[in-house]
Amino acid sequence: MTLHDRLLALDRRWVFGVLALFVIIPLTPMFSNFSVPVTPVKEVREIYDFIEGLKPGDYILLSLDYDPGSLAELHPVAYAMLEQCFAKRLKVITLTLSQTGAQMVEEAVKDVADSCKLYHGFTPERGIDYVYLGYKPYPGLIILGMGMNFRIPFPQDYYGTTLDSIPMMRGIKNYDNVKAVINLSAGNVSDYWVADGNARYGVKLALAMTGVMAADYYPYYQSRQIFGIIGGMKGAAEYESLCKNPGTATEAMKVQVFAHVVIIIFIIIGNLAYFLGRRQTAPTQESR
Amino acid sequence: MKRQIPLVLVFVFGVLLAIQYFVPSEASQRGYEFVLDWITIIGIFAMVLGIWSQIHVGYNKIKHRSEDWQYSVVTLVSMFAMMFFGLSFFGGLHGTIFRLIYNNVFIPIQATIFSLLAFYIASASYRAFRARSAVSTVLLVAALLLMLRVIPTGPLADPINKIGNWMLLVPNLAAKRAILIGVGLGGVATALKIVLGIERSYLGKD
Amino acid sequence: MKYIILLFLTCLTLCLSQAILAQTASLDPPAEAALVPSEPPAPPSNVRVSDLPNDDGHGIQVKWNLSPDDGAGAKSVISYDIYRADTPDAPDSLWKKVGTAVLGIKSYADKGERDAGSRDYLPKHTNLYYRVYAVGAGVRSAAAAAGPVQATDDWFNDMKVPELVFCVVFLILTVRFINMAKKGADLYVRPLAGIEAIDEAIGRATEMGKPILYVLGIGTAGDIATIASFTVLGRVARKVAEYQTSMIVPCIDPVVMTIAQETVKTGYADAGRPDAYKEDSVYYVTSQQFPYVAAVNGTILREKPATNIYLGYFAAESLLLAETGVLAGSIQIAGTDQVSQLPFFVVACDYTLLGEELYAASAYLGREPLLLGTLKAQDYLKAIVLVCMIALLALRVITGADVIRKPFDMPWW
Amino acid sequence: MTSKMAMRILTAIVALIFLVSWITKSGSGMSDSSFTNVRDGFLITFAVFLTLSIFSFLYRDNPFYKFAESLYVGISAGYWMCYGFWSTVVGNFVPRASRSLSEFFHVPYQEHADHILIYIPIIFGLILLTRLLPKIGWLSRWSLAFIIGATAGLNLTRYLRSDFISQVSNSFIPLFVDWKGVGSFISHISLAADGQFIAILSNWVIFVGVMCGLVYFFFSKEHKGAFGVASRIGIWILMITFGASFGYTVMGRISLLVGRITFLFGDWLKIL
Repeated sequence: MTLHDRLLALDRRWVFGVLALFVIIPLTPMFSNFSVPVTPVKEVREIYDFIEGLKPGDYILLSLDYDPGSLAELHPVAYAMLEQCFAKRLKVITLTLSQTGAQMVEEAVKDVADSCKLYHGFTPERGIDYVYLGYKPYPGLIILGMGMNFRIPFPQDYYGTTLDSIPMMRGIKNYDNVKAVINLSAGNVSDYWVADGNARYGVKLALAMTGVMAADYYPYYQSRQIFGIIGGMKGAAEYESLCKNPGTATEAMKVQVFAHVVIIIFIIIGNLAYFLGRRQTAPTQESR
Repeated sequence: MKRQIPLVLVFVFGVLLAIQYFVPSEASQRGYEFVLDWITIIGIFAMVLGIWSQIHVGYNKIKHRSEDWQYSVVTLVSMFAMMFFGLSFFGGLHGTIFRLIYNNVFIPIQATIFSLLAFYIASASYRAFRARSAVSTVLLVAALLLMLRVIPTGPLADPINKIGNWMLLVPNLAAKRAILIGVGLGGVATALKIVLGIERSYLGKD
Repeated sequence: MKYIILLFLTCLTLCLSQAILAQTASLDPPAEAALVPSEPPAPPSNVRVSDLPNDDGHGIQVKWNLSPDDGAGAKSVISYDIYRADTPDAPDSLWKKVGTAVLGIKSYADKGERDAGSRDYLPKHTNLYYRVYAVGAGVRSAAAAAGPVQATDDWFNDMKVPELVFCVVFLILTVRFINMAKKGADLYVRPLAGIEAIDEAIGRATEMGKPILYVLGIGTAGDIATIASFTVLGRVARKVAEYQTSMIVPCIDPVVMTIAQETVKTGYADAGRPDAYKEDSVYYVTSQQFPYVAAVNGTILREKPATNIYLGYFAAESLLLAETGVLAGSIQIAGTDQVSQLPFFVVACDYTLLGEELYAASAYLGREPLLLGTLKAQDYLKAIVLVCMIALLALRVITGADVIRKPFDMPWW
Repeated sequence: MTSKMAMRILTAIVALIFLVSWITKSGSGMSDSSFTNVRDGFLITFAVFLTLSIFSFLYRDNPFYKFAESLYVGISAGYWMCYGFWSTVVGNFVPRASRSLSEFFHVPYQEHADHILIYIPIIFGLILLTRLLPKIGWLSRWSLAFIIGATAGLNLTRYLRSDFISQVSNSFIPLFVDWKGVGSFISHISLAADGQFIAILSNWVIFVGVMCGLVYFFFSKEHKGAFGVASRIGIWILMITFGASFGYTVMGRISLLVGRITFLFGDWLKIL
């Protein structure tokens, strides 16, 4: 039995075994120093560059509209982006339009604020450096209402403080006062942001979303209705790499890259074996 | 009697519900809701047939001691246990034991079976993606391109990403549309065959 | 498609808006009062009411002209509130708020409930009056009440004329071709590899002395793909009985199981071997997707069927089943109308019936003139669609005019 | 004989690992109550056992998989029956059928429901059950006829709009986007994603793709000549789509596996 015959008849358990191995290996401590070179694509870089280009004290609005089910794909973006904003000393307005996300987002924002002490030597303070407005139902109306005044849908923040008594919200009325809105979404809230926020009020908008959704929103990027798009785990890893702040997405991308490389190598091996086999059998077919 | 009445029933309800689609009036809406309800309620009775079939098949295996009969015992016992813990005495669907079993047996197995797809997608790619003919080469190249999006390819990343997105949006749309137009037509044809009684193999012979 | 979704979402927002604005109003009135210069926006004008067309007689269409302060003037309008009452001069407490429309919107469909007991009940054949407020931040102003108007039933939904025309054309074509077929006209259909494979596969099973596994998918009896699969099942069962092989049909739904039992039984009877039918060969597994897959996968590896046929509605289990079948060395024939699952079947199975081919399969297997007639009617409609599309687009290119404008004028990259 | 022996040894080893890990697991619990610790330790270890049993299917069919499968099917069937009973029978049927039953199950009795009409499906349901009686089993076809007829009638028209009419009408796309003459087209040609060239190319691909796809699905004519070429293009477009969808799905499927691996090595062994 020649090599290519063996390869063509390769028991699929080998494929399973190798794949399992290469999914587990990158997760082991051995590979904790290994990092996948990530090349950020243009639509991710544009968001990063935009935030980097802001001046300290500028306002930015993060609408974190995902639920715990999509945490794996969107949390990394939220963490990296919040930390970037805090490090730039931007004023961050956060809120969620996802019903099951309210508590999760609160924890995430607090988490990042606390960890800033470690990496940037200062702790962003609630009410001065950031606010969390919490959750309100009916995203379309909330987005329209905020276009008039943040106080219409959110008279108070998540903790019950009226917006006027929050230091950083003084004089901050509506979208005119924020430099951009970044929407992290796992559902149809992005449609509202595009249709109501951007189309009606001309909000400068960027989206981060799950991998499955991303392809559907590229037309908006093309028509410049949104200035950037971060799609799925891959986009999240790219954003983390831009922020030089590798996190869980970078970790998960290791597995993805390993697995994809393994599968592609298998496909190549299969094809090589096929062509080798064909070249050898071809003459006999002719002589027959 | 055995064959005529069912055919009449199929025709009458089929035609009525097809016409109902065009009639927005109150009577028609209520009739529509009733029929949907009826189908659900008949489904409850069908559930009895389902349990019966399951017990019947399992019992026969156990009785005849056919191969792997022990596992039929496992199935039947776990089924009855689950039904027992789902009684209102234990809190119905929100009972502690019911939920514990669901979360610690059902969910892990479910997630694991779903994750088998990761292995299967790999073995299917290895076996099937070979450049045997022009058509299979097209399939192979398209799949490879989309897989390459994930791998860091340096300067190639941007074009690969763009071509990948384009393939997901443009040819995908065309193919989906062509298939859906056919599916729409074929669906009408199939329903029509049933309603008109052209297709009646499910109604028995005698 | 995207526009339709957006439109739908907007409608949804409108429907839900009532509750949220009521909520925002009650949240913290002092804070709101503090931030607003209390100048109410100018009211909307020219409120018109009419019966909502194409409904069940419990809806009213309300239209108005925008307030001068909507998007222009003082730009103080946020939304419009729509109120309803039985008399035009009812006191404010008897006006019931029925809905909200966001700024820039000029109409509202007040769709009520049918049942007199429910909260949003809108009576039929009763005089009703409507009032529309322009709402600013905490302040509002109303246009004069409009009415009376009565809600009435409609007996035909004129939005559905295209479907009706289509159905009539289809029916005429079908009847015509069935008549032709009955008179003995030769209705040619090209061979389909996947369907011819079914015959071979049954023969192969006979040679090997192994059963045939027939999976009807995870759909209910209400899915058209499952119904199509029944029609194929009957013919496969007949052949199986003729060849004296056996078949296994695990089902995910009790109703599907019952119909499948009857179908297989009929197939056996058609082949003249009703005694060979075993009730246990068509059985119920469980009504959930993954447990069903686990059981069928087990069956595939244990029984090692010569042929696996997957026809019907499938979701993520397509690849799970098909790859296990490869391991068992079975010939596999699949077919589904689920576009998202076709790639997996195409990659893993020997033959795949794509979408419409699944519906055509029974006509191919039966070769009965009646069934071929419907197939021909389908083809004719497809031809009509093709010709129309090319003609209209040619017209558009030649005249340069938009014959039919569609929301697809955006870059697709 | 030897394989049976090996199987027994294997089973014994698995049982031993199971026990040991259960004991260690239940000792390291977070909760104060030792019962909850032991219980949670058992449950997570059992879940791991089941997970590994399912994975063992990848190697080959074996008693562990058979056990996990049978358990899973049984539990699923039991769960489904309970769910059907509580949601459909108690939630949907009882409130309209009888006042005393409603009170028994603590569900609000629906006063205004049409009580006579609810007996029609009950009759159909009972007729369906005649299947269990050989003599009059043929009666059950009446119920099947009702279900099939009703669903066929529903399906005859319901998907026409989404699957046929809107798909056809959405295919009328401009084939020459922003056309300002050949000169302008050539001078502005570029591969930019939002450029005119790509827009025109995309629309042509969609248009030609739909046309050729339809031709491919034509049953009445053999795929020969110009017709064959068109159907060939059609199958190419289909294959590009299938390949792309397949490749795109890989990432999501790997994520599922990562979830299971982290459960095994993180939640259970705590080594990741």
